[in-house]
Amino acid sequence: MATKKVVGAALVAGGGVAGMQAALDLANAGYYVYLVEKSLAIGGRMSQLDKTFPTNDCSMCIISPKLVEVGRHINIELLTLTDILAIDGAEGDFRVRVRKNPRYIDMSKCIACGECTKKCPVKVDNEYNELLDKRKAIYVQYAQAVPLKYGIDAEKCLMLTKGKCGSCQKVCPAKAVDYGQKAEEAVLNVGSVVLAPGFKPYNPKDFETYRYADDPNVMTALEFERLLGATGPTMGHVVRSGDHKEPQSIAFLQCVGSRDINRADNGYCSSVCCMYAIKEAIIAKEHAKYDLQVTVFYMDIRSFGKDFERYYEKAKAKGIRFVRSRIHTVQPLKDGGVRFHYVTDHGQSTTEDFDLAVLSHGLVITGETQDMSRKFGLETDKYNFAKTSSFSPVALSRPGIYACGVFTGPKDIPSSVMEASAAAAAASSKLSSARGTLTRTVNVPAPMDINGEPPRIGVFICHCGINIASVIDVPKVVEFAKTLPFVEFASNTMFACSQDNQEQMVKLIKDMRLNRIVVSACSPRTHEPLFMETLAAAGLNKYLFEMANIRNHDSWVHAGNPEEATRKAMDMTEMAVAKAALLTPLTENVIDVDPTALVIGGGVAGLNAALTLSQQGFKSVVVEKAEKLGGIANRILSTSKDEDVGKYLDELQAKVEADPNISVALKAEVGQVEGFVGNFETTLTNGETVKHGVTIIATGALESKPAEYLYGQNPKVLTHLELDERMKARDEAVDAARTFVFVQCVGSREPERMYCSKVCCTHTVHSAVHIKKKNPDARIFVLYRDMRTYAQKEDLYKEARDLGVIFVRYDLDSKPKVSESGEALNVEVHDPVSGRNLLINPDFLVLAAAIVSGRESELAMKYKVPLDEDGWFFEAHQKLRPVDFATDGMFMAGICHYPKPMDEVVAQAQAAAARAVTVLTQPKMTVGGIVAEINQAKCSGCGVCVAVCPFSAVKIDEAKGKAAVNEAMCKGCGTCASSCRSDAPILRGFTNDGLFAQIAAAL
Amino acid sequence: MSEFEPKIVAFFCNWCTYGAADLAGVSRLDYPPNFRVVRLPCTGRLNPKYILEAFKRGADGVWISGCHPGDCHYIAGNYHARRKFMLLHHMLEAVGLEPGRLHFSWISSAEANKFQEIAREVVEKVRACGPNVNFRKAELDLGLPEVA
Amino acid sequence: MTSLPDLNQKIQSAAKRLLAEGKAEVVIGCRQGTTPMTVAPIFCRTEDDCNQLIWSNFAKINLATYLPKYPGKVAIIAKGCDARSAVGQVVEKQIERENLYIVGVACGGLVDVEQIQAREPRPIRAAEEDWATIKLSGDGWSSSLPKEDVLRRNCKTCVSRTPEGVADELIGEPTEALPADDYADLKALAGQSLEEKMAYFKGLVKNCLRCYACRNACPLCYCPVCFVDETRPQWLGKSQDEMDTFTFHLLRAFHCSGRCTSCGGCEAACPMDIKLREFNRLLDEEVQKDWNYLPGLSWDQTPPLTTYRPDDEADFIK
Amino acid sequence: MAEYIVKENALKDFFKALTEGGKRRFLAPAEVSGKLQMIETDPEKVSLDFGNTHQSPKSAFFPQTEKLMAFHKDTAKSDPFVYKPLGLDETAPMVLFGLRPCDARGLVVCDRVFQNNRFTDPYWKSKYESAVKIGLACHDPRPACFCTAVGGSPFGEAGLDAIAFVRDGGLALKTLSAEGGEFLKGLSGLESAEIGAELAEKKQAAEAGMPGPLDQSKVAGAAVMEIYNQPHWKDTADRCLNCGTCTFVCPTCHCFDIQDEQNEKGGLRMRNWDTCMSWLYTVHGTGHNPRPTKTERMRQRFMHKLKYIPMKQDGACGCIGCGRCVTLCPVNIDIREVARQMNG
Repeated sequence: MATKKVVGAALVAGGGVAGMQAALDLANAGYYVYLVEKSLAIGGRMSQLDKTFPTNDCSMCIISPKLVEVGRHINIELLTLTDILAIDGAEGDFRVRVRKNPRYIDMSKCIACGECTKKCPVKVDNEYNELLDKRKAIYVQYAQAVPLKYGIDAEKCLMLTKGKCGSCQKVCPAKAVDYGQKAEEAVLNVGSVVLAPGFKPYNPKDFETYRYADDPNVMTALEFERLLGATGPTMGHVVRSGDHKEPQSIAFLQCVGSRDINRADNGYCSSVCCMYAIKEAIIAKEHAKYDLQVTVFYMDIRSFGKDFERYYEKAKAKGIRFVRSRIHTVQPLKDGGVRFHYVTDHGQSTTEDFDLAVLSHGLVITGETQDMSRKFGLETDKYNFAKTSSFSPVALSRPGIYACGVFTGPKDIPSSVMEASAAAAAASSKLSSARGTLTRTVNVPAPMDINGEPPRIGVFICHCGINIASVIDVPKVVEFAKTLPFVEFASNTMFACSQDNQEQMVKLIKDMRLNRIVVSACSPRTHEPLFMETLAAAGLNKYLFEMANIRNHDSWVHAGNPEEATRKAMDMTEMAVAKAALLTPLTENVIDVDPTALVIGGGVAGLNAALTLSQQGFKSVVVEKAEKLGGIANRILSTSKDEDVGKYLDELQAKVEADPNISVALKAEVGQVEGFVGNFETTLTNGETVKHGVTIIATGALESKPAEYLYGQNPKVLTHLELDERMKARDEAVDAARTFVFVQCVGSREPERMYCSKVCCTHTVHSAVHIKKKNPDARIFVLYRDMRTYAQKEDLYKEARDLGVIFVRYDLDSKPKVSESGEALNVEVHDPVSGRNLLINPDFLVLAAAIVSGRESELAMKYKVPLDEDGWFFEAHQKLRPVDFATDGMFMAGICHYPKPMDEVVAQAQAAAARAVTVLTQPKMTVGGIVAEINQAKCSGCGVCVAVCPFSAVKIDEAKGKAAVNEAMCKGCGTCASSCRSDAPILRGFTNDGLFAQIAAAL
Repeated sequence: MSEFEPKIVAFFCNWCTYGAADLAGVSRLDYPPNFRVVRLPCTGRLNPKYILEAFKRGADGVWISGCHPGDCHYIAGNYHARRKFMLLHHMLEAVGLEPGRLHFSWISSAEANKFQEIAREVVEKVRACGPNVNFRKAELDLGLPEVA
Repeated sequence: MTSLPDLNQKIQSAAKRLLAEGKAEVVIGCRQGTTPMTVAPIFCRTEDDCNQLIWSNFAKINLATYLPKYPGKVAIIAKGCDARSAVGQVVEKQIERENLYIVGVACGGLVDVEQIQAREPRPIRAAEEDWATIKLSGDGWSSSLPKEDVLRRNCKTCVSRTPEGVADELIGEPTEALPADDYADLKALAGQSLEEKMAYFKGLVKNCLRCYACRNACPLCYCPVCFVDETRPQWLGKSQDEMDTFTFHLLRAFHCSGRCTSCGGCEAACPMDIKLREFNRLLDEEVQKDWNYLPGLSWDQTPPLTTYRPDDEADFIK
Repeated sequence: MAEYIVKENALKDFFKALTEGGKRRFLAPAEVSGKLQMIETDPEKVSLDFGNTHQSPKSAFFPQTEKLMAFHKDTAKSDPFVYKPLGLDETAPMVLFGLRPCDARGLVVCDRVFQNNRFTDPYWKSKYESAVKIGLACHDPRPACFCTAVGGSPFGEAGLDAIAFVRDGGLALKTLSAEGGEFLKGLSGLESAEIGAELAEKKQAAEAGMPGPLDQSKVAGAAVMEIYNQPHWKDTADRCLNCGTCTFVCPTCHCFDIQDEQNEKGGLRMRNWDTCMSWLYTVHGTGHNPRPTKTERMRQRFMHKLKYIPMKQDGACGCIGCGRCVTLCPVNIDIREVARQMNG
């Protein structure tokens, strides 16, 4: 049998947050990645956001490290301005034809100084700011863009369209402008493809009654987001674009272009709009230095994610008003502002004026993506989202092509990131035989031994063309640098970052035996890694380097005061030299990684994680405390897509049992835990000891036992899972029943449990549809607070209504009353629409009981991972690291993280496996560099460092009674070093004496 | 010199405020050149001693700035830092440090404007305090004129 | 109220019992000093040693100072503050709970010898004490002072005179906690001018010798190397520079924040009678205000600088 | 040898006269921050009624911080390093009035440390040699005083140029050295008088209640290691806090640490009191510490006072019995007790 060719590379299409995550996970798992982005830079929609819900994290702050990581990754080839033309071949061996469009800038020369933009005469609407302001024809997409290289808008550039102007080429100090660049085609050979094309926001211009097209006081939420942004057109100051007045009142209109098949064809819920509207409302109120009135008009508030409900409550507490009403018409007012006529919850007609209306527009699939789906042969649903199954949520209909992000359905950032990791896992599941065949590694000479040598510092002061030199007297700074202690060499350079200067630097280090290097130029945040590589190439330990940021922090901001700017540059150089003199070579050590995973929990999440790991060739041990596998899914009838869960579980179990890489320990739990990332050793309660490199926690959750509505007292009162079990067992009483009442939010969204259990609304409508289809005469009532059938699940809600299921809304302060009289069960609920109380006598009362955490605090303590206040395992970062714990080597999957439906559980399990693979795939891990160590002589063993370390990297060595840092877990924040009273922890690279020397030199 | 020009030592965390200062540069947002920045990985690294050392060495003002609560690159470094700041700030002002000498802020890497605004405010407030005489160590009396 | 001789008797028997039962290899307490109005800590290992144990109003330092890293099983005759400090040391892993036995003694406050000498300048050749009175005598004279009048300042606002809750056994009748320090003087000072605040605090330490007796007498100062003894970098100059001295006191207080039990050991040890606790009180006030925290009250407390709340309020941060 | 009296109403004149018209700095017991100290003071503020000064008078000759020299770099010169000694010639000579005899003996012990046949400390010498030291005898020794136990007397004369005692209606004075006689001759306020009998009587009265000699014969006879290895050290060390209070108040402790402080212009070299109780005192650059625990450090101090100084200073005890350490030790480590233990 001929072996099929398998290529150890993958292509990721789309450089948004999902694409970036997929690319990183693939590259870190040993595959070469082509990341294709059609615009100038990666970052996608998230780069446009000001803040992210529900933590109000600064969006740019949290993605920029990721941008930089992608940009610098040796195994990610970033192809910007690139289109995918065709995908030929099959899984394992695709040939992807791409077209690289010209940037008209030589990326290797551009130093992103911005001189070109200053001189460019052409103003163009700025897409990054949603057209609210102008950019030039030569531009960067946004200030933190990666790659940070300018590009020319070929459609607007005078030179490219009319052959005249050329001013950018004239002013460019780096001679980077090249009008002659042409588009090039290329064929990339990859084993799999991940599509993360993202979405476009729904454009409400055709929505005539909302007047978006012609009234400046009606704007979209994304426009409003840019208005809130510190880097936006008004730098965060909320004003109306028409008259630049601060609005006194703002109205958000929800579901614009979502849940709407009349004016738009979008029956689905866009999943994120309620939350972003709440976020924008909160931030707008924070930005306004006055009492801004914000009202949100909605149909259902869908705050179904982790910590979302509290966020919603917080918004209410901050005075944001929520009105349940769908606004039909926006009427512009003469003096600016808008008027709404609407019907209140209680059926009253009313009129209200606002200064500004913000349309919470939905997420839609672009025409380009639709074309792509057609061209590449991918099945989609009626809304053009990619078709997937609940059990393989990232695999598309064409084998070898996977998807993540909004392409598979509207979702928020953490879900996209989770899916991205899942897609990385799935996309490499067939490639593991070729792992590491195409990836590159850096080879550096062994660093020379400088032990015992006095510092010999080389100082390079950069002109940065004219960026620095036009303000700062560079020769003067050079002369000054020569007088500083230990400086052996100082000189100026036109571009410190240029290739020839790097070569010069290597030569000087060798010729003059320089053993510390200082570069006074731009920001270490962007350039330090480059220079550190140069040091390494010269055989000098790369940590013997220090930078002074005399461009961003000096010449660019003190242009009006060259004298002081020069003095500042001298001081900054002196500070860098002072610190450099005290730098010591930092070593990086390698530790072995045990290529095995311990998966705690044998439910759907745990089993999928183990299977995914097995596909990658890694062994795992699954620990399950029950007598059988499957977890809570054993009690579920079917998924919202009507897939049979029981059948799925049987198949899953069979696969696991047949898999030589997976061993299962039933009726066992975690006993003792030792070790850390790469080298855990866990003893199970059955006596077995497992050595493992990573741990995946997938311990699931429980359906709560309600304490109300006669649950446990009357046999007709069931929970969701009890109903499912009865239906699975073909219970005759259920089949014969004529009247069902479902009560939603039983134990959820209440003060003592302030979260939404996320799955219950869908479960209810799915059960209702199921019953109705079997027995069209059944009378079904759903008593709900907000229906939260998010994303495409909204169709199920509609279907239920179409089938005659009756939905009655209730408020928390007038919950349904349940009583029994003889055989009869009485449910009484107030119907706000009719204003009357309804009395129903159901055959079954089904309670959407809250999903509650198993509060695994003992387990959490053993692995030093946190639980949140609701008892869910707490991830490293709610937005960008949804499956990782802060502690390295620890991951989570499934509903121990938060309640979620089957497809999301499977995706998270695959994601956890993908993240785990990035650790397991390295036989040895490099640790060290800028990490802390403990000076044993100074340590009192008091444990302050242990308590403050966010990464559980410090422990007390009980035998010595002193602290010890685990280099493999330390991230170098230095909180231990500043918290210790006796300065026992030393943060390498940022030592006390180094920082003291800087302070002294600053003054 | 007509006006007193204060010397200020600033401690910025690498991920947020240092980035905001970078962005202020990219955006050419000018501010007074009176402070010198010590880059730290995190405000969590800031030992309270550094603040006292800067004053002791004659800084007229000290400015510490990091990520907004919740934005810390290291999850909780700035939360721990905040507790230290609360105590230190209280103590220094209680023993007579002018309220305008010591400044703390949270500035995200996207908030170049806030950076410019606070940079200006810090310099102006420190300027208004005048030279630091009470929290600096006395100059060494070297008797230099006699020696020379 | 139990008389002092009775109390001493009980302390002695408890100590002997603990040694006999093997619950402790050493019992740390106090014995009579060699000059009037002095008390010496004693490490009892034998019955004879135990017979010297007393409770005295003249005790100076906090006996918990001896506990960090003390090898073996140790019992301590502890007043409220000693016990709280011992608890703090367990929390801070300086001694293991199972190696520590706290014999709590209800305390009625200690006296300040300086204040006695200010009231009685004649050379005092002998002093006798009971629960409420100090009797003094010299060459041909004698007098007596109510203890209340010469209490140490920290003892006047003691909220933990009886080491209830944390002691393994309690001797003597529990004494009522006193109203807590209201920091009225510091609050008043906060309203004064900067110059006045500065003058007050710098004035407090102007006679400081930098001997660091305050540090060595402090149960919190168990660091193997104190920051003042650091050489790389040298945080502080070694001379009598005003700012170096001032900085020492500020930083020492900072290091004690959220940990100080107001035992007054630092002031008792200071050869220059500096009111060192003023610096600690500044921070105690803040710690209590911000986090409602009093150290040493339970075994599972989390000291405020080892934790955080996402909603810690710090309005001064822009 | 001259004898004088000073009448009460002439005291101020006398004190003023001691300054030789402002040529000498006048140091006497006076109150500062609520404590009586031997300090440079206004003749009007001299106190005659005191047990002893709170701290010993050694700081007059051996200040806690003493600048030794300044240095800076002058790059214009071929040898750019410029040094300048400080403090050797710039201060006026002192006259000290009111030294207690114990403290005067303490100065003698220090003097033999700073000036001996091996070397001379110019900073000490320049101050000590030029100073006139007038003692004030103790009539009423305090409970912790024990000068008589270590070879001194409340009316002791060692190290003094003259001794005074308080009497009804003023002071009486006896010169003890040639320099003292010369200095006092003809000073205003002084009246010649016979005071010998009165002095002897008062001396006897003062000594009456004082302890007899402390037996140190075995210590003197024993080898160093024998005492060094005695078991009692551990017991004392149990309660010693290593706080160093004893060394800072001791009239004969004289250890110092030399430090440089620098700025961008140059630097100062200074010496500061140090204490053998401190960890830092003996720690080596390598981190090794030959006196690793408080036991070694505490023992060092007593060995120095009671064994090493007597060995080096012809049997003279390094402790002069002022009792300051006994009073101020927060844990009541009493040198008399330790001395007894050392003597077996």
